[in-house]
Parts: sequence; C-alpha cells; structure tokens
Amino acid sequence: MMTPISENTATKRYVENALRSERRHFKIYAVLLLLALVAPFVVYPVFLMKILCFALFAVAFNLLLGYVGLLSFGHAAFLATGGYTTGYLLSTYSGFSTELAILLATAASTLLGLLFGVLAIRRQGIYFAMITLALAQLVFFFYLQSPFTGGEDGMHGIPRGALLGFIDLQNNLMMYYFVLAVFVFGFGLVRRIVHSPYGQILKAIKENEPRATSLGYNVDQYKLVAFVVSAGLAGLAGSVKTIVFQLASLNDAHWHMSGEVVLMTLLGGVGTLLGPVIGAAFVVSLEHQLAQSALGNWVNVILGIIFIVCVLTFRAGIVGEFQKFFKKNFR
Amino acid sequence: MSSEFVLETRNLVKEFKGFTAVDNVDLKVRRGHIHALIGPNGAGKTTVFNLLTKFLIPTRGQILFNDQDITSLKSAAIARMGIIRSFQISAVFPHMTALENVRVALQRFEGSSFHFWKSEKSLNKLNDKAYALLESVGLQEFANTVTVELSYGRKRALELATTLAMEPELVLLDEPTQGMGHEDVDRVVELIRKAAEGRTILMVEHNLSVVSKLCDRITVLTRGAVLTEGNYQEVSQNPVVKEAYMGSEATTLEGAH
Amino acid sequence: MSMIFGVPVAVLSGQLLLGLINGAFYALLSLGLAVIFGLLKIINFSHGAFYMLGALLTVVLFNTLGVNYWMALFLAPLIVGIVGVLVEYFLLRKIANEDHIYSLLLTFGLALVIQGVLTNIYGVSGMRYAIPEVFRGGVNLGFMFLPYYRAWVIVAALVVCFGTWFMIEKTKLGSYLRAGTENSKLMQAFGINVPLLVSLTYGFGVMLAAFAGVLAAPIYSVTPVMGANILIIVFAVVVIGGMGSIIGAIVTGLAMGVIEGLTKVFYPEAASTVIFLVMVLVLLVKPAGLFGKEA
Amino acid sequence: MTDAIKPNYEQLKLTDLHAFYGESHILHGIDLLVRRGELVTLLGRNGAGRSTTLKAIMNMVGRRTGSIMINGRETIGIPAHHIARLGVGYCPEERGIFASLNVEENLLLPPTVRSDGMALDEIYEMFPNLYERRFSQGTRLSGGEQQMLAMARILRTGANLLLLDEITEGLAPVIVQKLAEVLIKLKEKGLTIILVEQNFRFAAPLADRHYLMEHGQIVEEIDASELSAKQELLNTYLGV
Amino acid sequence: AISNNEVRIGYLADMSGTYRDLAGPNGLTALQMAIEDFGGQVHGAPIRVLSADDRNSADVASSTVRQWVERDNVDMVAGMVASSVTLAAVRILEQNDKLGIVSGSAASSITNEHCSPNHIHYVYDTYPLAHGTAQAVVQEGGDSWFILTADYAFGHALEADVEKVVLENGGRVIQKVRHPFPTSDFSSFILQAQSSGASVVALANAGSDTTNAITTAGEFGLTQSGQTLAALLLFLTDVHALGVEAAQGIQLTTGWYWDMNDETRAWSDRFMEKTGVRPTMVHAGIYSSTLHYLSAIEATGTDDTQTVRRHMMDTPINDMFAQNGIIREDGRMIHDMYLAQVKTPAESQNEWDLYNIVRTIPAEEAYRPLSESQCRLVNN
Ligand SMILES: Nc1ncnc2c1ncn2[C@@H]1O[C@H](COP(=O)(O)OP(=O)(O)OP(=O)(O)O)[C@@H](O)[C@H]1O
Ligand SMILES: Nc1ncnc2c1ncn2[C@@H]1O[C@H](COP(=O)(O)OP(=O)(O)OP(=O)(O)O)[C@@H](O)[C@H]1O
Ligand SMILES: CC(C)C[C@H](N)C(=O)O
Ligand SMILES: [Mg+2]
Ligand SMILES: [Mg+2]
Repeated sequence: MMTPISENTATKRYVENALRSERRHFKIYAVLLLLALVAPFVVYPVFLMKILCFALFAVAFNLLLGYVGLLSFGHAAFLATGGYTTGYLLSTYSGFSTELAILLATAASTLLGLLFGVLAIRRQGIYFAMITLALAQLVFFFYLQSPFTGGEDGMHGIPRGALLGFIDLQNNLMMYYFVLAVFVFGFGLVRRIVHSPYGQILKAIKENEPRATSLGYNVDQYKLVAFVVSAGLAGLAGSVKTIVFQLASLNDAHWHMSGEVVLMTLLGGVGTLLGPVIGAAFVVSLEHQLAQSALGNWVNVILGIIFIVCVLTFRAGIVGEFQKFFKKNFR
Repeated sequence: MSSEFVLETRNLVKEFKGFTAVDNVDLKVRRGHIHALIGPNGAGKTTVFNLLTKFLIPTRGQILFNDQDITSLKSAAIARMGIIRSFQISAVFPHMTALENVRVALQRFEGSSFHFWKSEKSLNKLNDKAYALLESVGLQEFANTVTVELSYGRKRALELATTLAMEPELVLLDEPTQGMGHEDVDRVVELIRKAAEGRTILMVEHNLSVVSKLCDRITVLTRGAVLTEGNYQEVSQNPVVKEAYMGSEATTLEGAH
Repeated sequence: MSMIFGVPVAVLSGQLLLGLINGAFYALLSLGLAVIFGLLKIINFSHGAFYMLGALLTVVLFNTLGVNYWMALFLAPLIVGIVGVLVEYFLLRKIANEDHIYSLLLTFGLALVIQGVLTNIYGVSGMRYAIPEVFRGGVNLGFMFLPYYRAWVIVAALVVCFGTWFMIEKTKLGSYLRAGTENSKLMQAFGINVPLLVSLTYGFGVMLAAFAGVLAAPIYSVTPVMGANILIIVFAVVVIGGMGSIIGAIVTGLAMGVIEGLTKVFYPEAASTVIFLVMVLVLLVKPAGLFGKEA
Repeated sequence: MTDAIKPNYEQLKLTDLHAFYGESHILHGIDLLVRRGELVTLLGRNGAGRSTTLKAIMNMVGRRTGSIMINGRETIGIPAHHIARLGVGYCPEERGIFASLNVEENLLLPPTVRSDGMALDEIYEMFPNLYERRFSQGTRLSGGEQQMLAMARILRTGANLLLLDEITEGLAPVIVQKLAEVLIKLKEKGLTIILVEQNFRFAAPLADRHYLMEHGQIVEEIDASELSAKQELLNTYLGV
Repeated sequence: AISNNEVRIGYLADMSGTYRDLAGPNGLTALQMAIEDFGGQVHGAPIRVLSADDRNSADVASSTVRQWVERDNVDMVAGMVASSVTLAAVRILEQNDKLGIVSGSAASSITNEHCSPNHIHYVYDTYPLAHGTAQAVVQEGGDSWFILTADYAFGHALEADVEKVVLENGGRVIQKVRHPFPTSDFSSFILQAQSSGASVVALANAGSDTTNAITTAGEFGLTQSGQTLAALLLFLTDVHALGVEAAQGIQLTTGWYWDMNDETRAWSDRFMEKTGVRPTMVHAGIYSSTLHYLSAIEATGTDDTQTVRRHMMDTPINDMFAQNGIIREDGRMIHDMYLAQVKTPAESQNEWDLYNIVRTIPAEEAYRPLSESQCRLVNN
C-alpha cells in the first residue's frame, strides 16, 4: 500500500526530523564500521575481539535496561550458557561445525532466557534485579557442579574450527572479521528492534507501564520478548567469546560478570545505542592496560575511582553526555 | 447494537482487610449515556474503577460488558475489549512527543506491535490520523512537543486524545477536571461531550456543575454502597444525597441556572 | 541415638543453634542494608566494605593503640559511622534524586577503592584477633560445645537488632526517618532537618555493619576482602525479607542462617547457593518478599 | 503588648521575590503583604506561579532572590527546616501523604511549632473519615481523604501562618463547605492564611483580599469590598 | 640466537585477590631479584619483564598471555596461581611454543593429565602435600579421618590424594565434606567433624578458607577434645596471619622455608628488605626458577623454548631453593619437600619464626612417580 504523503506540516516535520537523525546516525555508523575494518592492522586483533564480544554483551543487556527499563542482574547466566554450550559441542564432537555450535548455543541461551523471563518478568524494579540474580546463581551452581564444565578449572583448548568448513578461524584476522560480522548483526538487530513498531511499545512501557496496560497492551509479553532476545544475544556474545579465547570458564557465570555489564552500560551511556559499545571498549581496555601496568595492584582502586567520578560528573555516560553536549551546543 | 446496557455489575464487593470499600454494587450503564458516579470522599468510586479495569481484583461479584462476563479477564484484555480508563493523575508517556503518544495507541489496531523487524517508519502512515486526533483536542500546535513540556491541562487533553484513539466503547474518566482552571474546565467539558458521540462514558467527578451539564444519569455511592440513582434533577433533590454529599450546593446551583 | 535423615538429633540441634548464631550476623548486616535502602533508597554496595572496616579497625586499633575489645566495640562502629556520614555528605548526597542504580554504582566503586587500598596495605592473608578473655572457652550443652563468644554474638546481635527495630518502627524519630525519605522537601517544610537525618541514617546503617565486623573479628580471619562475598548473600536476605522491611531483615536473617546451617549438613556444596533458591521460591509466591508491602 | 498580637502586624512580607527552577525563571518580582489575622487568596490560571510562590516562601524551589520577611524576620537565607519553626504551616497541592506511615502517624508527624494547635480529638471530630481509617496506610486513603489529612495535619502544629494550596481539590461539596467553616473559625482565632484556589466560589466569601497572578507576577490586588466592582476584570483573568 | 635481541619474561599472578599474598606483587620482586642477580642481561641481550594481574580469571589470563606471546614476543611466563589461570595460560603457551614456569599453582594435574612440553611445575603440588602430611599423621596413629574439602578442582585433587595415602597406610576415611569456596563460617563443619568421631580432621583447602577453619577449630576446642588437625596446604603467610597461638602444633608440608640454612636466610633477608615480609615457598621458587631459566639461555645461547627446556631438564638445580632438583620429562620439578610443624608461642622467637622442620621428604618419595603418570609425554 502506498502511504499518502502527508499534507500537514507538523507530521511532515516529524518525518523529516526522523530522517535527518537517521542519516546522521548512518554517517556515524559508517565511519565506525570503517574504523573497525582497519583496526586489526593497528591494534592487536584478539584484544579487539574481546572488546567486540563484551560490546555485544553490553548491547544485549542495554536492550533491557535502556529500552525497557529492566535491570537484569543475572545476564552472566546467558553469557556463560552460550560459552559452555559452544565449548561442549566443539570439544566433545570433533569436527563439529562452528556455525552450528554458535547457533545451538544461542538457542540454548534463548531458551534459558525464556525460563528466566517467565519466572521473573512479573516482578518490579529491584525485585526483578534480585530474582534474575538468584536464578543466575542457581545456574552458576549448576555449572560449578557439572562435570562437563571442568568446574573452577574451566574448559580449555576448545577448537576454533573453520567457518563454513573453509575459512580458517585459527587465523586471528579471519576470526576478527567473523566476530565483527557477528557483532554488526547483533548491533543491527538491537537497533532495528529499538526503532521498530515494537520498539515504540517498549518505549511506552518504559515510560508509563500502567498507561500502556490501560491502552490494551499486555506489557508482560512485550517485556518477555525483549528479555528473551536480550538473553539470546548475550548467549551469542558468550559463544563467540568462547571461540575466540578457546576457553569457557566459571568467570562468565559469576555475578561479577553480571555486575560488570551493568557498569559498562552505565559508563558508556544507558539507553543509547553506542553507549554500551563505548562502555565495553573503555572498561575492557582500562582493565587490560591497568592490569599490565606498574599500577597492576591498584586496578580495583582505579576502577572504583572511575565509577565514582562517572556517577558524580557524567551520569549520562560517555555517549549520553556527548549527546547532551551536542544537543546543547549545535542544535 | 446488542443490549441496552454496555456495562453491568452484579453484587460487586471489594474488601480490604476487613474494611468493605465497595459493598454490593449493582451498576448499570446504558449505551450512549454519560453516566456519573458521585459520592462523598472515600465512598469507593475510584475503587470501583479499579475493579472494572482489574487494577484491583474484586472480592466477590460479577462484571458484565455487553452481556459478557469479564470478571476474570486481565487489565490489558479488558482494554482490548474496548474499556479504556483515564487516571486521576494524568497518564502520558513523558519523553515521547504528543504525536507519538497518540500513535502508540493507534498502533494497537495495526497488529504490528510485535514487529521488531520492521522500521518504525512503517508507523508514519498513522501520523495523519494521530494528528487529526490531536486537532480534535486542540493540541495541533504541540504535535512535535515532548510531552513533559506540556502544561497540566494540555496533558489531560493529550490523555483524552490517546484514549479516543483506542476507539473505546466505554470510557472511564476519574475526575477529569480536577485541578483545572475554569477555562480549562469548560474546554474539557466540551471535549467530553464530543468524545461521547457514539460512545458511553462513565465518570467520577466532584464538580457538580460539570456533572449537571454533562451527565444523563448519576449513581450516588456512599460507604461503598449505592445510595440512589437518577438524573441530576432527581438526585439533587434527594435529601439524603444533600445531607451526605452535596450540602447546600445543589440548591445554590439550581439558583444559578 | 535417634536420627533424622541419617543425622543424629543431637548433631542436628547443634547445627540449628549454630545456624541461628550465623543468622544473627546476617540479621545485623541485612538490617543495616535494609535501613539504608528502606529509608534512603540507596542500594549500598559498600556495606560489605564497611563490615570489613569494622573488623579491620578492631584489629588495627588493637595492634597500634592497644585498644581492647570493649572499646573497639564502641569505637570501630563510631569511626565507621563517621566515615559513613562523610560519604553521604560528600558523595551520595550529590545523587540523591537520581535513579537507585547510580547509588549502586557509586557505592560499588567506593567498595572497590576501600578494599583495594587496604589490600595494598594489609595484604589478603588476614589478621587474627584473639577472643576477649572473658569469652574464652565455652560450655558443653550435651549436644555440642558452645563457645561463650558465640553465645555473646547472638545476644549482642539480637539486642542491637531489636533496639533498631524499635527505634525505627515505634518512635517519633523513626517516623521522621520514614517520612523524610519519602518526601524530604515536605519534611523540611515541616521543620525537620532532613539532610542531617539522612547523613545520620546512612552513618547508622554502616555502623551496624561495622558492629557486625567487630563481632566477627575474633572468629573469622580479618582481611580487606572479607566483606566482598558476603554482600550479595546479605542482599538476598533483605530481598527475601522484603526490601525496606526492618523486621523482615531481622527474621529472614535468622531464618537464613538456620537454613544455610542445615544445608551444610545435608548438601554442603550448596550451602552458599541455597539462599538464592529460597529467594526464587519466595519471590515467586510473594513478589514483594516475606514482609514487603506489595505496591 | 508584644509585637505579635498587635493588629496590623506584618506577618508576611514579600519584596521583589524572584524564584527559579534550575534554569527557568518562574517568579518575576512578587510584592505582597499579609497582616496578622488576614485571609488572602492567590488567584490565577494554571501555571501562573501561585504554588511556586508558596514553595518559595517555604524555600522549596531551586533558587530565590529578593526578600521574604516572616514575623519581621528575613528568611531568604535560612534553611528550609527553620522556616516552619517560625510558625508557618504548609499544605502542598500534591498533598504529600506518606505511604510509610499510617493515617494517625501522618497526622502526628509535623512537629508542633507553637503551643496552641488543635488537639487530635478536635481534628477527628472535624474529619470523621480520618478517625475511621486512622490505622490504615496513609496513601491507601481515597483522594479526598488524603486531602483532608494533608489539611488536618498542619492544624495540629499550632502554626499561625497557613499556606494552603488548592485544599478543596477533589473534595465532595459537603466537605468543601465544612472546610469553609473551619477557615472562618481559624480566622477568628487570629490565624493568618494564604489560600491558593481554583474554586473561586469557595474562596470569595472567605477572603479579605485577592491577589491576581499571571506569568509569575502579581497583576492586580482586589479588596473583598471591590469584588463586585471588579467582577469584569476577574472574568477576563480567570474566565469565571 | 636470542629472539628480538631481548629475553622477555611475563609475570602473571593474582595481584589483588585472594591469592595475592602467596605470590602477587612480591613474586614480581622475587623475579626481578633473580634478574638483577643474573646481571640484567644474557649474552648482551637485556632481560625485560612484563607483568599482569590475572584477577584469578582464565579469561584475563588467556587474553594476556595470548597478547604476550603473539604480539609482545614474550619468551617465558612465570608465576601463575589459580589453576584455571594456569591451565588457560599453558594451553596458549603450547600453541605458540613458548615456555611457562608455574610456581604458584597446587594442582598435581598440571603435570599429570594436563602436562605439555611447554611448561614446568616448579615449587610443589597436591601430591606431596597430601603425602607428606597424611603419611606422617597416619603413622603417628591418626587412623580415622574426616576430610573437609574446598569444593573446587584443587580441593578435589587434594582430597583424592589424601584419601589414597590414608588408605594405603592402613587408615580409613570416615567422612568427607565439601564446603563452598569461599566460606567464612566453618562452625557447622567443625561441629560435623567433632561429632564424626574421627581422630584426624584434615583441611583440603587453602588461603582464608584454611585459616578460618583453623580459627574456628580452636574456638570450638577441636584439639582439646582429642582430635588432630591437619592442614594440607598452608603458606607461610597463612600461618603468619593465624599467629603461633592459634596455629601451634599443626603439621604441614612445604617445599621450602626461609629459616632452613644460611643461604635461605641470606636471600630472605634481602627479600624482606624490599618487601617487608618473609618469602613464601612460591616467592623463593620464582626466584630460583628464573635463575635456572636464565642460566639455560646463557648456556645454550638461545631462547628457543625447547632448547632451553631441554637444558633446564638436563641441569640439576642447586641453589638456595633446592638441592639436586630435577625437572622430569612431564615438566615436574622434583625436589625435597619438608614436613614442618608450627612452633609453640614459647618456641617462636619473632613474628616470622614459625616452623620447626620435622623431617625431609626425599624428592623421589614426595612426588607422584612417573610410573603412575598419565602424562602424554611419559611413555608408560
Ligand atoms: N488499597 C487499599 N487498601 C485499603 N483501603 C483502601 C485501599 N484503596 C482504597 N481504600 C479505602 O477504600 C475507601 C474507598 O476509596 P476510593 O479511593 O474508592 O474512594 P473515592 O470514592 O474514589 O474517594 P475520592 O472522591 O476521595 O477520590 C476509602 O476509605 C479508602 O481509604
Ligand atoms: N519543578 C519544576 N521545574 C521546572 N518548572 C516548574 C517546576 N514546577 C513548576 N514549574 C513551572 O513553573 C510555572 C508555575 O508553576 P506553578 O506550579 O507555580 O503554577 P500554579 O499557578 O500553581 O498552577 P497550577 O494550577 O497548575 O497548580 C509553570 O509554568 C510550571 O511549568
Ligand atoms: C590454592 C592455590 C594456591 C592454588 C590454586 N587454587 C590451584 O588450584 O592450583
Ligand atoms: Mg477517587
Ligand atoms: Mg499550583
């Protein structure tokens, strides 16, 4: 059906505004993608892959916190499930297809997300955060006790395999572009969701839940779908991370990991698409740099100071503050 | 149209820890009417609304909508059947523009509300309709204004536009003119009158001049129970109502007529 | 000897008692957390750090100044309380009107700083603090040997818990506190110095943590990281009890101690997980916790 | 004879009061004088700045400049919690009932600032609804009951300067009438009252004077005696 | 030849978490002491040290080591404490044919099922820990055992090793209880131990778990009621933290003690000057292994991994850390271990005067014999 071009100026302006901001975003994304394509020739690719994996994880998490207003404190469970499933498949069945492993791992996290979601989605605010935490702790316990995970020692030496059977992922550069592709897919999906008819409803729910209900939207279902998608993407991040590092460990399932992703997201800017990406890059680089510097044993102190400073001075996060600054001065 | 009454409650009861806020209420709202629910503070009016929309669960009793029992349905399902409420405090989506506020409501008929793979541009075809609704409540200039920046009265108007966008059969309004200046009150009265075309409205209101101007039928609640029912004339003459609710105001009003 | 599930009854009653004692710790810690959350809506992730600070101060004050246990019991919470007041005044106050999540981030950062600095000073091997003379030894209860110190812990913790509960729920000061946190502007308009009240409340909440720390010093190894892991357990207790419910925190604290104690007998590996299982079950049945008010 | 009971004693005097919320400048130089025992109203449309004037007096806005004399004392620089102690009682438009307290606790909450406040019994007599629900949670009351509670609670404190913001909002006509009687009684007792009202019919017979506000300024001062003469003017400003 | 004209050593350890004190920043100091003592260069090539906090995370370890070997051309990685870290690191070292010298970890599996031609396990492992202590205790008449195990790989390994020794020596294990890692309150477990009626209560855990358990055992009068407490892994720092009052009489197995002879004392004094504390066996092991590694480069003139490793294996270690230490083909460095007993307060002269060495456990007896090895490098 042809949409009639509207005659009245208010709606025309609305459409134009939307288009303009989309074009501007598109330019930013294009530049970033270009940077990402050449980055491995300048920066150590494995390090970049680590950033991308965490960025995807944070983007998935932000879909919930930033766009539905749900603080999940149990996202580590999905990351770990993605990782362990991949690890299990690839190391138990030699020659198992890498892409199939990733797919199955993502499916496994999605299912787990569904289970968590069904149990948690009705709870509000801090109770939601805590029930997700509790469920994730149970998952942690399961992985700790299950023999196939190697407990505290973790799963090591997971083969990277070859993509579609011929692209050798053992090669860091190949691996990098594959991870980048996965990331772009995940990011694109989240962007699409946020700017979709469904995204509008999510936004409405976040803004005023009782009102959305009274307009006839079954808010629990909308939230649940977002939760499940977020879980699936977190699992995807975990799966790819496992392939990159060829290892899956309990760290991924620990509540610290759930906390870390909150920090990344807040630091980068919650409710902005690029915020979690920048936040993840920032935290990963910082930890990496500090751990190896002379300040090695001061890592926690420095991180702590950064969190405090962030909360006190740039609460909207790096990207959020930048947007505010831009709006104030250039528009 | 099917039946004479859009909404009916039978022996509706709500108890809070031994306190009966709604006590055996039988309410019948006739199709096409503007029906008012009045009564002293704490009579249970808001509670009745909350029961009708399932923000509270009835202790006992039945709720019928178009002769269909909806007692066990959930809030969202009730809204989908065509019963939409407004809130005592204004309910909008503060960080969306007025246009988007209305669009969220219109979207429900699109069946695309779960379509996460589509672009939100697909919603632009609703813009004109949304705009028309904004126009109908006098908000055309504010279509692209973020809702937080609207004044109180305009927020109420927007809320009404959103409500109308749902094309409800029955609209529940809880004190729609509360906190408004006289000018706004008159505007809202007009709005409600307009909204009532082809619909049924059930409202709670303490402003008797609004009630007298708008309402076809009035139910008076006291202490959770129905005291009497009738048109404004009948109700305002009732000495018990005067005593319990209107005080001397009813007479003053009449004098003013 | 009679048995329950293959465990002698005598042993079981010993375990119950120990669970209760541990629960007293949980109660004390979660009480502070509940006070701070319930009244200030601050998710205090530095609670564990303040608990540790209480214990560490006890040891350090003794080693450097020869401060004895009884003085420490008073002095360490006081110092920590003052630190808490300063933290509230210089940091938390700045974000009082923001989303809870920022207080979480800030206090988490603070905990990292406190723990990190102290780790670099004192290491992680831990320090020991001797049980005060009067509480050395114990009494044989027939089914177990009860060290006097543990008996003291439960008495002290319960007295402090119920004292706090009484103050908040039953006194005028308590009602100022509850109201001030809901609408501080209005309370100020009524003539109450709310900012001061808030600082003092936060200080008091962390004081409770420090008090627990002092009680813990003689029986656990005192290290700068001793508070890191206890935090989420204590959080779980508060949530199970119903966030903000004072009595909920106390009762749940005690109950969790017992449940955890029994788990240590029947399925020890799960001892630190069982509380989360309980949390899931409770929240499924009572969405706002055992004593929480549903919104 | 002390100052405080002299007639014509200046209970509240605002001079060139400006108030801001963050960046936005809301009040633009308010001058206003209320004497002991007077009841004045602030009238105006939604958003005119009436509530803000009361909040500015209570030091509840972002920033204020100018002068606010209460009982002859400059209060522009003193912290919010000291203002009530000067004998000021404030009833906010959003009612401010505390969810964590029950009705009676809410009622007993504001500290007494002077000795001659109403006793609890008197208050319960005036608002039987509150007596009936005295042990239920404050915010579980109906909208109107909450309004009664908000009003009742400052009557207890003995404040002799009352700032009342839209107290008839959402109340049944009978209660409104009762409130009018209460205000008359309070006036007789010598209390000074500033009333922000939408309900002109309620306010008109009670007030000694009316201030008309628009865009954060006082545009007109009308004495009760001039009311009929200036009806026209009122109509244009308020649309009555 | 020496790659990049520089010998690059990466030091990977927990710098800020639970295992910080037994290796941590002071381990880096020990490593640097070795390099200084060696003269700062080999064959004119400078020796450079990189260090990183592994945060006890396999992830961090893996990405750090990967970057070290792939980008920074690190030749050898030292330190390594948590077994998950060690296993992650040695995998990558193997893939890239670089060398790892593990000094902090305990798990004997590191040179058993997880052995590789690219790493050496230097200081100690769970096998001698279990053997030394358990054997001694059983022989002294402690024949019925209650084992309290930290519920993770290291604890399980220790538990298994102990159980075997106890059974071999004619004792029996009455009860095994696994506690979560970490645990702070051990009262319930101690009570279980008391009511089990076992004559020996063995702690198969480490760090603060062990010290907490020992403290609680003291509080509940475990030893007064006639039971023996055996801590299977105690580092000097743990005993120091406990104090002789609480720890007195406990028997433990260690790979080294600072106060054994003049040589150890001299080195320890230097160490203490720099760090303010006495070295643990891990610190000493890091020093010794680094010296041994550098000597091998000097001798062979190359930093090629296999050449160096071969040479290290062919050369016995004789220094303040070990006499006649031998690196076996599975990568296990075997050396004499010591059964020590914590001094009584009366015996202890100063805060670090903590152990009496009860007896020496000869290297061959201490470590798992190659005949029992599951290492793929060992042909059985
Ligand atoms: N959740 C609740 N728990 C306990 N009591 C309640 C609850 N909700 C309402 N009530 C009580 O039920 C009675 C009816 O309240 P309701 O809000 O329906 O009154 P209303 O008729 O709308 O009054 P108003 O005109 O003042 O808004 C009141 O006395 C109120 O205190
Ligand atoms: N917290 C705030 N931050 C920013 N602007 C505010 C705030 N509160 C009020 N305002 C603005 O100040 C102006 C005056 O508001 P005020 O509440 O004093 O009006 P009012 O005369 O009491 O009207 P109403 O009948 O709506 O209560 C309005 O334009 C309002 O938008
Ligand atoms: C106990 C620790 C020092 C050793 C480590 N956890 C390992 O398993 O090797
Ligand atoms: Mg109502
Ligand atoms: Mg107002």
